Amino acid sequence: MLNKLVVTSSPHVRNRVSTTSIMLDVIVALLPAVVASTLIFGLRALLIICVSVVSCVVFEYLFRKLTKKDNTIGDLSAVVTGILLAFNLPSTISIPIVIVGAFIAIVVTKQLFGGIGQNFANPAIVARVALLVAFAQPMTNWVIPKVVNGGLDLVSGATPLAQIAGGDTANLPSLPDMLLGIRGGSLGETCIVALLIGGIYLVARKIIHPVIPVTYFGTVAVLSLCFGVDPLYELLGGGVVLGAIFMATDYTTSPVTTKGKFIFALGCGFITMVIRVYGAYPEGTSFAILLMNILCPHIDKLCKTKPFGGVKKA
Amino acid sequence: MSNNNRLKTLTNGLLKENPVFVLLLGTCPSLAVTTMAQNGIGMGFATLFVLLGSNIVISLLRKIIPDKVRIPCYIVVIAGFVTIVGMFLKAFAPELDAQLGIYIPLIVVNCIILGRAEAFASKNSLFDSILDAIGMGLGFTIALIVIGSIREIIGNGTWFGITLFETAPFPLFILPPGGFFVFGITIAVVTMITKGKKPNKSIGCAACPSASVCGHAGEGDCTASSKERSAD
Amino acid sequence: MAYFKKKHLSGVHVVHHKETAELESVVMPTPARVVLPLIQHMGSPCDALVKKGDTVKVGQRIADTDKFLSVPIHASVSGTVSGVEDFVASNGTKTKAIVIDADGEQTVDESIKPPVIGSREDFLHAVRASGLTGLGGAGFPTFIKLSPKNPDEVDTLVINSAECEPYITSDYRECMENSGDVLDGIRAVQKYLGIHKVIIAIENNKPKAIELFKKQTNDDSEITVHTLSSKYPQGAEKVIIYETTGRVVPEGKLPADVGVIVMNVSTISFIGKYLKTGMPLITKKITVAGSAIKDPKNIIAAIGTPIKDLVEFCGGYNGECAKILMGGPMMGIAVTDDDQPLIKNNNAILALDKAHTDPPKTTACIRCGRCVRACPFSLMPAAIERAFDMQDVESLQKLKVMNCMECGCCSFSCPAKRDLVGVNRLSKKMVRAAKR
Amino acid sequence: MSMTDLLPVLLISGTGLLAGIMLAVFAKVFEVKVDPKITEIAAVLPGANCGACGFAGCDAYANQIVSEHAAITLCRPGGDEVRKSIAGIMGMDDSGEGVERMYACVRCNGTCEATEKSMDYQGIQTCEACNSFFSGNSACFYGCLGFGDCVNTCPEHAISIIDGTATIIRSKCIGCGLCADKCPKNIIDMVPLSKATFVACANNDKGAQTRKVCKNGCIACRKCEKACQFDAIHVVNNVAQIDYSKCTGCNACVEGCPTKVILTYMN
Amino acid sequence: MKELLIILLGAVLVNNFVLSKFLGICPFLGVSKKLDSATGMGIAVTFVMLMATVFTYPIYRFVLLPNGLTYLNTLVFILVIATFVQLVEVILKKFIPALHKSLGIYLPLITTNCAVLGVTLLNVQEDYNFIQSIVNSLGAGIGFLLAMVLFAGVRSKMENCDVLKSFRGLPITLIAASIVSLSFIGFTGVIEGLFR
Amino acid sequence: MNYFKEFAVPALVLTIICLVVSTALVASNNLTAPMIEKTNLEQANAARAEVYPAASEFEKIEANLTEEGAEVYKASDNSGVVITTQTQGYGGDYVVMAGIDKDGKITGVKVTSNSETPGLGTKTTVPEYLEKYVSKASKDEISGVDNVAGATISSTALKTCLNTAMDIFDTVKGELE
Ligand SMILES: Cc1cc2nc3c(=O)[nH]c(=O)nc-3n(C[C@H](O)[C@H](O)[C@H](O)COP(=O)(O)O)c2cc1C
Ligand SMILES: Cc1cc2nc3c(=O)[nH]c(=O)nc-3n(C[C@H](O)[C@H](O)[C@H](O)COP(=O)(O)O)c2cc1C
Ligand SMILES: Cc1cc2nc3c(=O)[nH]c(=O)nc-3n(C[C@H](O)[C@H](O)[C@H](O)COP(=O)(O)O)c2cc1C
Ligand SMILES: Cc1cc2nc3c(=O)[nH]c(=O)nc-3n(C[C@H](O)[C@H](O)[C@H](O)CO)c2cc1C
Ligand code: SF4
Ligand code: SF4
Ligand code: SF4
Ligand code: SF4
Ligand code: FES
Repeated sequence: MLNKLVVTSSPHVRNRVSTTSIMLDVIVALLPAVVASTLIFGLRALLIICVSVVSCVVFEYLFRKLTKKDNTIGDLSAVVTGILLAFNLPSTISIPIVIVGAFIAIVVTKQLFGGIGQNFANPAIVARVALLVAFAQPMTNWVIPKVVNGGLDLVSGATPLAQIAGGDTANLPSLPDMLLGIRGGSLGETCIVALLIGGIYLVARKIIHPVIPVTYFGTVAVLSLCFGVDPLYELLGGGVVLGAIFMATDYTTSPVTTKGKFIFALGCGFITMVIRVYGAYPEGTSFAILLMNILCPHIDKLCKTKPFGGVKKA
Repeated sequence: MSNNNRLKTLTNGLLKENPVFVLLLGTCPSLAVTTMAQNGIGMGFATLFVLLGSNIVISLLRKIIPDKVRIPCYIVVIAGFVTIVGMFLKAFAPELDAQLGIYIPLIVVNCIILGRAEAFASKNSLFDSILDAIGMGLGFTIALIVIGSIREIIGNGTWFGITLFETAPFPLFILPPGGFFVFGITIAVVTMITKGKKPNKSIGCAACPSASVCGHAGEGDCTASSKERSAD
Repeated sequence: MAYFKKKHLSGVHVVHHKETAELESVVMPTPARVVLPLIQHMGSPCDALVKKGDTVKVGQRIADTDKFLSVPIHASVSGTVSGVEDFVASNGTKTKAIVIDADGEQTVDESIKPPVIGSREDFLHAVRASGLTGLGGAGFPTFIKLSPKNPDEVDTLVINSAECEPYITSDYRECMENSGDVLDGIRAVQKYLGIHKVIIAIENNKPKAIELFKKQTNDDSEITVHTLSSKYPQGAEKVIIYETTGRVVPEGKLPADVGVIVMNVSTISFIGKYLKTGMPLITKKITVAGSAIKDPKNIIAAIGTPIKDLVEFCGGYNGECAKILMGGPMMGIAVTDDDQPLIKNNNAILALDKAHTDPPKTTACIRCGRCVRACPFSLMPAAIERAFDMQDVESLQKLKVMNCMECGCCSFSCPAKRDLVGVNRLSKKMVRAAKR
Repeated sequence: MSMTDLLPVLLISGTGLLAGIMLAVFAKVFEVKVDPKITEIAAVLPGANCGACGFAGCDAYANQIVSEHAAITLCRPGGDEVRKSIAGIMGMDDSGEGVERMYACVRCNGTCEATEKSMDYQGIQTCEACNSFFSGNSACFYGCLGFGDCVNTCPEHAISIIDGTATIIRSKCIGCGLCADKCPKNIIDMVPLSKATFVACANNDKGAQTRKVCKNGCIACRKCEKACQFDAIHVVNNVAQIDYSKCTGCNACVEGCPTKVILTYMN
Repeated sequence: MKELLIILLGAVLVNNFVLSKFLGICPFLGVSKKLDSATGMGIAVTFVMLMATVFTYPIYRFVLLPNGLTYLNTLVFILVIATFVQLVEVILKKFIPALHKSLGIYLPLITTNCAVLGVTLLNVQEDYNFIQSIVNSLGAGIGFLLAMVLFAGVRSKMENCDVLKSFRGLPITLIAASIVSLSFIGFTGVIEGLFR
Repeated sequence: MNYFKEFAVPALVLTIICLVVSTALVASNNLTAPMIEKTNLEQANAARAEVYPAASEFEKIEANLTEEGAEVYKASDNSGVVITTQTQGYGGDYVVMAGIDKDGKITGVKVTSNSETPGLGTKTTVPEYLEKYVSKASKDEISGVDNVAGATISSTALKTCLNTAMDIFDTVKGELE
């Protein structure tokens, strides 16, 4: 006789893509930027990334353990959060602040709301914004890699956007420097080339839909022309590339439908530019994405798909 | 009411029916003035005084005040006491008054006071109403001091103005987000301590001005969603 | 944003596993015992016309009813009725089943002779008498489908030979082995229903079948062969209608309302055969396959044969069998034991071993939107699941959950491995209950 | 008192007077009548808001009684007492057939030890979902599935799954009947609160067949029929059923049952 | 004009009553569960704020201030607001029951809402003239409405989250509010920047 | 009788309560008003004395000032002035009170109101930093003081205020004679 047969609902086959494999793809896409930031900002950048990832994973593990829920570190989303959090910090940041950030991201923003998929705001962004507001000085303490005596050395200096805001346009980094990331800024946001490679990988692997990054870039470019600022520096000089490719695309906190994603990215671009041009903070990306995260449920509600053969009145 | 019950009336407000943590009344001042622990004391005692005064008067007049003008009458009485408190604060503790600012006149609309007037003083004897006011007022004060202490220590590195840390551990705590956060955490901790036991249902809701539109009137937890309710 | 009309409906790519495609189908010897449940199709159950101890012959009508939406059931073996027993159908309803002990003689009932058909009524009557229900999966009584309310408006017959489910190759074998019967069936339906346009739709992973039909219909201007891309669920009724004719069957409407009738290729082939022989539906060509079957093949077996015997005929189990499906892996029903009989609308028996059965680890929905993109009907399964969780019938209706055909694309593509189809099924139930 | 002191007093009192008059007048002029009976009825209803009456809660029911003349017997938790009070408020005759307070009984004692599972069910873990596959994973067609759909609907947390079957704590049950409506196997019966005895089996199959799937099932041996002096228990459809209008709670049937399928509550 | 815009936008975004001034927290937490009730409450509050300003401003400017009776502000304002609200409610109930059903039910709780009394007192404190006061009240009301609407979305998303037992209900709602108020910090300086 | 109960009683009760309450308010106002005035004056003088320690009594000068929010008090002994000025800081209004003696030397600086970022901009408001401006007597000297690192905007706001104060001082200098 047979053992008891398994009975489940159809379908009885599933495709290979899993939450873990998706997160793994995102990690792979982030690797070029990890390498770039290590090259640009030195080993300290790598140290910060490692501390951030480890503390995110440990916090997630401990929280699930202490609250007696099944453990979810296997889905690797905490690793993604860890890397992205580190990418949003200056390379000079002190280790305890990184750990506080990981706590805010994983425990406060993600796990308290139920864990993966249930948080309404992007954990890495909330952590970054909270740290920025709480520790304004260490969070804006930038260094720039400079070629000194043939070797790269780190000297303190502002981000291109802060330089523009401060009227210091003479010392702006050159375009190749901007693309390669030889400029001041958070450790993961500077190397545009590496970020774009990751973005192309994600789009090719169908992990993210290009509509968010493309719309975001487009909105920023058009608005900077309207506001009369240099679109190139607005696009490349701050966190827009990192944010548009990796953070505005976070599934959990962005709309599901393509139309919704379009509106979402449009909003992100708009708020980014408003904060940059008028606001007190030189960097608008994080706030923009966070604000749009909050609007996301409404966007989702407005943008539903049109079911095939659906008629108005049921 | 037996003496035992009387004692309960007095102590209820401290934890089991703490107006802030359990009955969730008077949330605005609990958030707004708790950037420092000493503000908590000031606000707490100011409220305690108004609560005491209004409870006494309303309990005395409970048979006289007609239903129709009930609310305006209570408000006038309460506003009177609040104004007096404000005057005395201005005269004798001008710094505290400056710190508490607009929140002193706003004691008028603090739900605790009107809530207790509606829910307790208008139905109970003078003595009980006094006990209730003291219990609730102390509970309110304690809650404000607790929240204020946490926010001040972590957000500013000081406690009652005494410097504990040279640099504040996490300055966000004295900003608005920190207020919401600390309030949320303390409520959760109190829920944990009281093991989530709901207070006598009717008290929370009867006192709540939102009861008429609240889908959960009578359940004692206005923010519970349908799933949350069925899950436990 | 403007609404761009979609060129194709979404779907998913599932590994085909059509290993049995080029194997000639084999006739299985008469089993010792058959179990014939009194409900084998959508609609009302039949009443047994025989009782314990009666002897029956092959093709003898043993159950029927006057009720709407029903077709008779015929004995698939000759022998003695050993009882009319309780039987729990896959959907949980309790009915009866006629159990026949076969004598191995396979004596054919005298009444079996080719039907005489003069008119449309005769034709429909004959289709009913043949006991035919749709062989494509849903098992809808074919004669009802062939008598739409608006016969004049029906102008197109789509022959569904998509066979989009993995593993299954029985329709393909039918095309390759009995293409003549298929065309006979088509011509009969054309003649009696007055349909001039016939589309034979085949997925492009069956080039031989496409070529065969193209050759055979070369001279027939009314019959065209339409090549579908091989993507699941091209064979689903509304999908195939859209892909072949561009017509959209609105929610709550039937294909006939947009002038189309869809018939499975085996169904139409059976009509062809029946008109020639008069032998009702007592055998079925099915695919027996899956990781736990030693020797997968297509077999022609008597309806009512227990799964156990079918598997035995295919060399028995290969290692430990953990799950048995009636139908394909995307829509098939998992059965509780292998005593379950083969019924009319089964087109495959799949036995899977443990490695293919272990339930994937589920996580919370990560809102990736893959389910939405996969759904051929653009439903939002993730939102449906949320609404179901909150018992929000109104939202469920707005989300058009009743449109869901339970194709399984959403569950298939969900990285969080959520049981979206299961939830959809329960949601539909909830909506139906709320309507009452 | 000086003029400067008089002004504020006059001002405030004037405002007060004005406000008072306006409020009183407006309240009268624009009065929308609310039937006081509604409030009265709402007060006597138990306030459990369980919805067993079919309305959105106790207040909604009170409203319906007064405005739509809904039947006054719908409150199951309230039982006869509440019906009488409502009748009093509505000035109706309260002698009619009342609703007796009921409690819920699960007619299944198919413990893990007594019966088996028919499959390895791995789908959605609710009774309703499981029941849609071959009528559930219990070897017995009629048996409790044990996923606890009833547990989750019970507003009073009166049900728990013990040893694979749903078990009801009689003292907690308010008799709203929500669980009985929810159970996909329809094996929860409402029994008068005064009667503690019930048959914990719903299997309509013949005795031998029942025996095959469950050790604790009713085998329809009719010993209980013989044991009962009051003609209160009968085997119908192969399973014993108690006629509660006759049952006196003597528990003779309980003693008589060879498979111990008739249970009685101690409290 | 510019100054009025600064007042308006400032009250909506930067000095948001709920998210940075902590006024009107009770309805913010209590009535934000559903979008329609959140909107209803927001509109009702805006209306009452405006009307309260219309009534209290002349009293303050022409009666209390000239006679040195500003210490009566609180008492007079709240009395006026309470009476007004109660009157509106009865009138709505009688004449426009539909509107009463959708908005009127929120009116009673507005009496004890810090935000309404707060805005009248702030207008006095800031020494705004009549137009400025009206604009400020409008801004405060819209800010309240905005916070309510945004938060209603967040809460609908939180509705079926798997939250720890002791955090269910108010605690998690407050933590969500904390994140929302954090996001509004981004607007710091935007208003000044706009008109720089 | 009925009408009386329905209309007159509520109105009367409310009126009587108002009467009592307002009387009580008037009484306590009469009691506290002088005290409040006194406290306010003391407070203000104490604050001014903080930045101008040489005096303890001040008088307001009704100068014709164009600067928004500016106020000038002079020490009763005419030895110096206390000037309040304001400007936009990083987060909002930035209000500075400065004491200047007859010779135009700053005697003390106090930031009376600001909305700078805690821990960053607020570093410009602590006494340790403000002390650096004491005894500066010209705009050049003021701009010579180091900014607080990372808070250029706040530092500039402080300097702007002080510069404005210097300008005002020049216009009111004559009053000190
Ligand atoms: C309740 C119901 C009624 C139906 N009625 C008709 C009908 O009157 N005429 C018809 O041609 N098909 C009818 N159908 C059959 C459907 O059109 C369709 O062929 C059948 O459901 C099988 O399709 P599927 O396997 O894609 O689900 C009906 C189906 C259902 C479920
Ligand atoms: C998701 C889905 C996939 C289907 N795939 C096929 C298929 O590959 N071949 C087929 O003949 N019928 C398929 N069907 C059934 C058809 O919708 C339809 O019922 C059938 O073609 C009607 O023909 P019949 O009544 O002759 O069975 C599928 C149905 C669904 C819901
Ligand atoms: C979160 C945050 C808060 C800030 N707060 C202040 C502040 O209070 N005062 C200030 O002058 N600048 C503030 N800034 C502005 C930056 O520090 C700006 O780069 C700085 O004023 C110019 O740099 P520098 O002082 O190192 O030359 C803040 C920036 C950020 C990101
Ligand atoms: C495309 C993609 C982008 C992601 N971006 C972020 C991110 O910006 N911040 C973050 O904390 N987690 C990110 N994650 C990880 C994960 O989804 C996130 O932690 C969820 O919000 C957890 O519920 C991302 C995941 C994917 C697949
Ligand atoms: S099962 Fe339903 S919801 Fe899922 S993909 Fe198929 S039709 Fe869409
Ligand atoms: S595919 Fe799965 S994880 Fe993705 S949105 Fe749908 S249900 Fe959620
Ligand atoms: S056990 Fe059933 S009848 Fe009793 S209270 Fe619970 S749900 Fe209601
Ligand atoms: S009694 Fe019914 S609802 Fe309850 S667990 Fe058993 S089968 Fe499920
Ligand atoms: S305390 Fe502010 S609205 Fe309740």
